[in-house]
Amino acid sequence: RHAVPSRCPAGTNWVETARRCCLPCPAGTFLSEPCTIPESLGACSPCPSGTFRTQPNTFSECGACSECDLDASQSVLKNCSATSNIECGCEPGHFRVCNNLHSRTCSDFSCRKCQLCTGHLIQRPCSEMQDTVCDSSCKPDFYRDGDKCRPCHKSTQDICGKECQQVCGSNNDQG
Amino acid sequence: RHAVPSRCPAGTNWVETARRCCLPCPAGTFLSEPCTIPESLGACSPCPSGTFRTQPNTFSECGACSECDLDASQSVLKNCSATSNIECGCEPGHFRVCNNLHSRTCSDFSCRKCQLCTGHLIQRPCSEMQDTVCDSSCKPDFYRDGDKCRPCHKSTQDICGKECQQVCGSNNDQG
Amino acid sequence: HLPILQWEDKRGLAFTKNNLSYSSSALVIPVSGDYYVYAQVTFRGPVESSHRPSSVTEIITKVTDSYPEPTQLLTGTKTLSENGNGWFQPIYLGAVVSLEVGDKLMVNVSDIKLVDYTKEHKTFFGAFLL
Amino acid sequence: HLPILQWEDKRGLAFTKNNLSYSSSALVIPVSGDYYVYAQVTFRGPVESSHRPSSVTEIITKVTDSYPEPTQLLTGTKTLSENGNGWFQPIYLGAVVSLEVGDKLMVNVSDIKLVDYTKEHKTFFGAFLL
Amino acid sequence: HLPILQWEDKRGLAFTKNNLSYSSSALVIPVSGDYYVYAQVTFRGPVESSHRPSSVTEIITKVTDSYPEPTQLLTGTKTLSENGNGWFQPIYLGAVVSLEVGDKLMVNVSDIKLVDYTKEHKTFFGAFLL
Repeated sequence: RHAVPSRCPAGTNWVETARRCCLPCPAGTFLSEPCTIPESLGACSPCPSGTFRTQPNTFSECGACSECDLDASQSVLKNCSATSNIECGCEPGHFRVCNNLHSRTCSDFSCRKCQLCTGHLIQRPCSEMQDTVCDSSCKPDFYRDGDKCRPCHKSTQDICGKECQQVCGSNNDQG
Repeated sequence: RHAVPSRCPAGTNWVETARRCCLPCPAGTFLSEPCTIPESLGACSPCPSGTFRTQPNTFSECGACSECDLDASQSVLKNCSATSNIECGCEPGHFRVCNNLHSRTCSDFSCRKCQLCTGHLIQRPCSEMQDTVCDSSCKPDFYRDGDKCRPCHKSTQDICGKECQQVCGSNNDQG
Repeated sequence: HLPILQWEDKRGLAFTKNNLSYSSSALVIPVSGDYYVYAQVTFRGPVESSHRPSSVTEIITKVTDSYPEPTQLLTGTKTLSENGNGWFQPIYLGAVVSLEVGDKLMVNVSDIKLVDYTKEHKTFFGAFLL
Repeated sequence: HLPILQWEDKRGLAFTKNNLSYSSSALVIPVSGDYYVYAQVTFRGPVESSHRPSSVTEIITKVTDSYPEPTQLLTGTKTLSENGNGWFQPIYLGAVVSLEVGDKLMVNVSDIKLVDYTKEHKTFFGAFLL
Repeated sequence: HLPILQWEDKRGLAFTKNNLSYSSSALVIPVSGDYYVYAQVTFRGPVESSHRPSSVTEIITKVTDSYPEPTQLLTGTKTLSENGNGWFQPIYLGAVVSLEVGDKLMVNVSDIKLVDYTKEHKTFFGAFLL
């Protein structure tokens, strides 16, 4: 409790403008008119569109909804409602890079393109919270060339080294 | 026009300090004394040195002249006058790099050294707004060495490869 | 001229009072006097932008009905050195300026596409009479 | 929620007056009204830190006894492009906000270990009634 | 000590009033009280500078006739990560400080050659009594 002893019995809040304790308005609304009799309910009005209140309150206005950063590959997961702020995620093919590593929720993030495992097997597909994990081994009909996987059909006789022979060898005979 | 209906007939401006409409002072001056009779001319004083006004006005002072960034290779194209701000350009051998790609005028810029086409022919000389464009081919008495052009006189027998021979061959005989 | 930002003036933390009003992207000065004017713009680079801007600029400008040219009051301009993918950073400006009744204050930016408009506590603009 | 900074409120340049008081990391608002609230945090990177933070964030938050969730009033957040060893930089925030008696103002940061608390003129926090 | 900036106090947007006066690079405090003091310096790197500064610093200092040493009131200091040719960036500082009549306020910078003095809306300095 704050050093100054609270002036209101439990379940009511001090409303400075009316200098009285009033019952809180339900979530999704705000106190448009303070209570006229102590510890009673004032006038509660619904949050105007574009604003919200998640909890019972005696505020004189609702909080402003955030917006999703559509220009930076974010998408709307859940629209703002009178009782909850907008929820943003990443567009398909993108994953979240959290800006604040220390906050438990990754609510402040940017969206980065998922890496493509061109030629590699996918160990774990891209998800909302994590980039694709590519397998080191190559997909069928792809042969290893350093850390890359190259398609067999593009390999010609002169550049088809040992690896390529092994993987694509049988295919070339048919060529 | 601003929503509040303007209090002044066309060609005159509202002067708050005198709560009257006055005729504007000509460019290069400012309204040092508001008009005493409505819609008349007040006292107009010339802009003190280091200040300017490009348009007729009823301001109580003139705007401050900018300065050219002499430490960053800028030069004065046109000094500040009572009716126009200073104009800056780049010193010889430098060209403008615009800071705001979106504004039509390149008024906010820094000056960068023109590239030297050492050994190359110059396709287009450096100008106020553009860097030098070097030609890919080498100047006479210069031979190609990768993307560089090297002077013949510096080439000695052992390092004078095929290109060098072709271009400087005849010179070496005289050496 | 550089693009002008538009502002929310009623919902959430935004408010206007003492008849300092907001209309068509500008704060309109109701009373002549000295004001502390301030603005912060959070800029952020979209991840895949091939066109990498070399700098970002925020300017608080004053427009007077009786004068055809705007006056630049405060400017924050910064080169970008971020080479990675996503980048973001704020520019804050604030100072005392003498204003006349009817003057209009606006915020211009070098590139509107780089402005983070998603949260009211990241990008804001205001003034108060001393 | 992000860690909350603690402040010196008596020694050196620090002071509280007009019964704007400081208790348990928060400035406590004595009188309802519009306040200009400001804070600067100087962040700095320890030299050997293998774990290179990608960004730093400073948020001025409001907590009201009667409401369970804090309200983010002002946020300054910046990616770090410094690749060298030691780095340092300030983030300044300031704006006018409407506050009620009893409201508490606090400063949250992304990582307390990165805050330069060594000098009172580098990291500071305050508010005044208009 | 670090070099001290000089300021224009009459022309253009600059003004002094309520007998807050300017003399020999300092704002002179006419009346004891709490002031909001602020300054912004735009720093910029000349293009060919071989000597690349690793950081820039701006400090608002207080000098009192009766005390030999200046007091550092506000400091903004930042490492430079720009590797390209030209670079520029602003540092803004502002806070409430208690001042006595006769105190002098000045702005020191790490390197005067790096200060962009060309436009009054890029580099400025001021104070007002609360």
